[in-house]
Amino acid sequence: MKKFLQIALGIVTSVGGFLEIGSVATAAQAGASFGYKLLWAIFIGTICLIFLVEMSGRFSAVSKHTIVDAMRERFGFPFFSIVLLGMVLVAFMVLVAELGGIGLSLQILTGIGFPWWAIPVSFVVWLLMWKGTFGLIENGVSLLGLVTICFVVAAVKLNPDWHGAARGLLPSLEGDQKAKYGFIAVSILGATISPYLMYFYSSGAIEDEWDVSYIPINRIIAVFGMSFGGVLSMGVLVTSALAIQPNGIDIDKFEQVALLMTTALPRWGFYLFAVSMLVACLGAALEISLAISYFFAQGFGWNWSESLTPSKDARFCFTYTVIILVAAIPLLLHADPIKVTMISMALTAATLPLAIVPFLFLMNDPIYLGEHRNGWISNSVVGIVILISFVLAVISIPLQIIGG
Amino acid sequence: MRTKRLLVLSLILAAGCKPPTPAEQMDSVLSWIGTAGMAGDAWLRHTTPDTYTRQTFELSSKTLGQISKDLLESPPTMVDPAALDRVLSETSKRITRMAALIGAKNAPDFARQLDSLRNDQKTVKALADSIEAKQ
Amino acid sequence: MDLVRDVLDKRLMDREDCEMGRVDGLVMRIGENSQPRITHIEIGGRTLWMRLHPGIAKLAATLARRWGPKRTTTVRIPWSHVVATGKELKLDVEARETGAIDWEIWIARHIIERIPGGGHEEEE
Amino acid sequence: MEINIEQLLGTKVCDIDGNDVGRIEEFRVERDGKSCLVDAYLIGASALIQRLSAWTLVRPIERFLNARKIYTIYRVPWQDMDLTDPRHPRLRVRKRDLRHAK
Repeated sequence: MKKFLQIALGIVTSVGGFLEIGSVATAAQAGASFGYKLLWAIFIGTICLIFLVEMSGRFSAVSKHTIVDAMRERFGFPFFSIVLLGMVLVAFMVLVAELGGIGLSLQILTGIGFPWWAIPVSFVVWLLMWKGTFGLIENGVSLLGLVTICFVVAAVKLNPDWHGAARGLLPSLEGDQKAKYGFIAVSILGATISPYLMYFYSSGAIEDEWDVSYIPINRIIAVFGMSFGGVLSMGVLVTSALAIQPNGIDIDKFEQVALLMTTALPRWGFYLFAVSMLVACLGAALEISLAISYFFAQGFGWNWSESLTPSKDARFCFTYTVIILVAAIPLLLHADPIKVTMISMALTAATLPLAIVPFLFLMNDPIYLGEHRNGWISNSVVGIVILISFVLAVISIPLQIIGG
Repeated sequence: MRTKRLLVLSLILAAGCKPPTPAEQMDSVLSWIGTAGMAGDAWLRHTTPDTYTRQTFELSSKTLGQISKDLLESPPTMVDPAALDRVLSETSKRITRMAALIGAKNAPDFARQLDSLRNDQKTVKALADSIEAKQ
Repeated sequence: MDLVRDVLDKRLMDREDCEMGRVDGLVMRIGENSQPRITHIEIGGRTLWMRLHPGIAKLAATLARRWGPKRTTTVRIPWSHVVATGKELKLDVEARETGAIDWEIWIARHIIERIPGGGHEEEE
Repeated sequence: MEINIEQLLGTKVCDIDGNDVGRIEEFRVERDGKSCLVDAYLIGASALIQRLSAWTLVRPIERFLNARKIYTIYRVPWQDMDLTDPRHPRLRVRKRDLRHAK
């Protein structure tokens, strides 16, 4: 019974925490510009994520190390510092995008521009980190995040063409707008396969004191939680394909995405969208700030636990305090959160090898994992998807820059 | 040595940053007219708050104005620039007017303007198609 | 035992299982004809930055002179204090006395404690 | 003389005739009560693979390429290593007299 509850809670929090501004903006853009054609990007991204999340949980449960711990120990400080720099820069941009997402949700609700929200929003995120515990952040916010299920309801209510959608699950090439198609595909992959989720998940396994007996639970949570999450992203894409595309709208502002559910759910669609984004971005902002602090603390061997009083892990708390404070600055300067989102998602995809290749080494390490190390299926699935994302990113990001 | 190479690379990239083609600009114009149309529909069905709708209309008209200005600086040769200018400025003005009607909560007038906006949309679409066809 | 794989960069725990950083460096003493011996474990920024580039180490030292705890020497712990190796290195010392967590204490006292709700670093 | 081993890591080593041998990748130590004595230095690409504990990943690739010995690993006893200039370590023996480890 207790195990069943744990599994249920794990799945629910994974689903509630799945969507954030990156996955919503990229999926909405894909649907508006290319109909169902880019569903495959969400599909293979989610499969890769299932494997990665399962691995992160298994790694920490068996080795009692977080991924970052092991990365520093195995690859040494010089290599670690390169990964640290890359990951923290990208995660910081994502954090800016998430804070912006909260601000934009408040903007469409109240009419007050998002730059005005930058300081209050950062303060609330910081306060939740300062006062909250790991359980509050992991469970509380994710439970609220279940409101994002409305995207799937909206998609179903619009009576999608299931055959067309199924065809979208197979990768296809686009004739006209190759550069844009490739760029959105890369951004979707970057939004779906988020490395910060792995760091967060593996630190969570240590905070919750998992051991080898958690391997089956971890597997079930990863498979169901992440695939239901992927379905939410697909819901956004389908809704956008059915509601936004017929109007000829090419999404590049949040105001346009806000119309996503107004046709499917006339009465509540607009407000549900705003609240969903608010909660989803808040959850993601908390997770990313934590992931960045974990990265520093574990890499340098500081005390870390989200559940301690701040002065007991001073450097850990200092890190997220500074990061959240600095992340408010671009928003105060009117940086467009949707632009930041698209760039940071593409950069995430481009830097995936930096995060994932060392991780694959660790997952095959007999010293850390013994008999629980990866089999060839896990290695090849993750390896292939990362290779695809990287190649796509290297080709399409320069094309996008040249295209303006 | 390395900085020099970086400088050259960024220069190439900057030079490669070509401005959007007229066809692409027409697509953005259509996208923003579509946005106003969809937001208008939603407002008439009482599904979106006034402030948001008004701001979206203002944003649409502002963006439209910006794109038309860029577009008419080097007008596409395939269409009559005067006709293009006329329909674009008319649409932009209409959207501004609609934003004011939202403030006044004048739904009947707003509905009429929305119908005219749909007509503008068709005209622009036809112009966009002829630009794309001749490219 | 292999030094780089099994010791370098591992986590360090003190007598009371309090984190005191990582094995940032290891000092080896070589004599004319005697077998090389590992004498000390080094902890701290200086050793770390030196591993990246001496320039970064110099820059970090300049910055640290303006802010932070006043300490000019690298924290060194004699190898004889190592009690156990394995998942992490257990040391028979008191983290606070070695200077390994000077920065932790400095940030706690100068920044975190001054923010409401930060608590106090010294209370148990 | 004191040397930081993390600085020595990855340094190129020459043999007595000045031939390139490889880079220092690992230090094999013997723990004896309270002291820790360096027994041997491991040099070569295979030593790096061993340090990263990456044989489970590399072996299948090696088998696939059908090459048994593409990488080298030398085990140099401490007596044979001259570290008077830590930037340019030298062996006291010839490269061909070195023993392949494993």
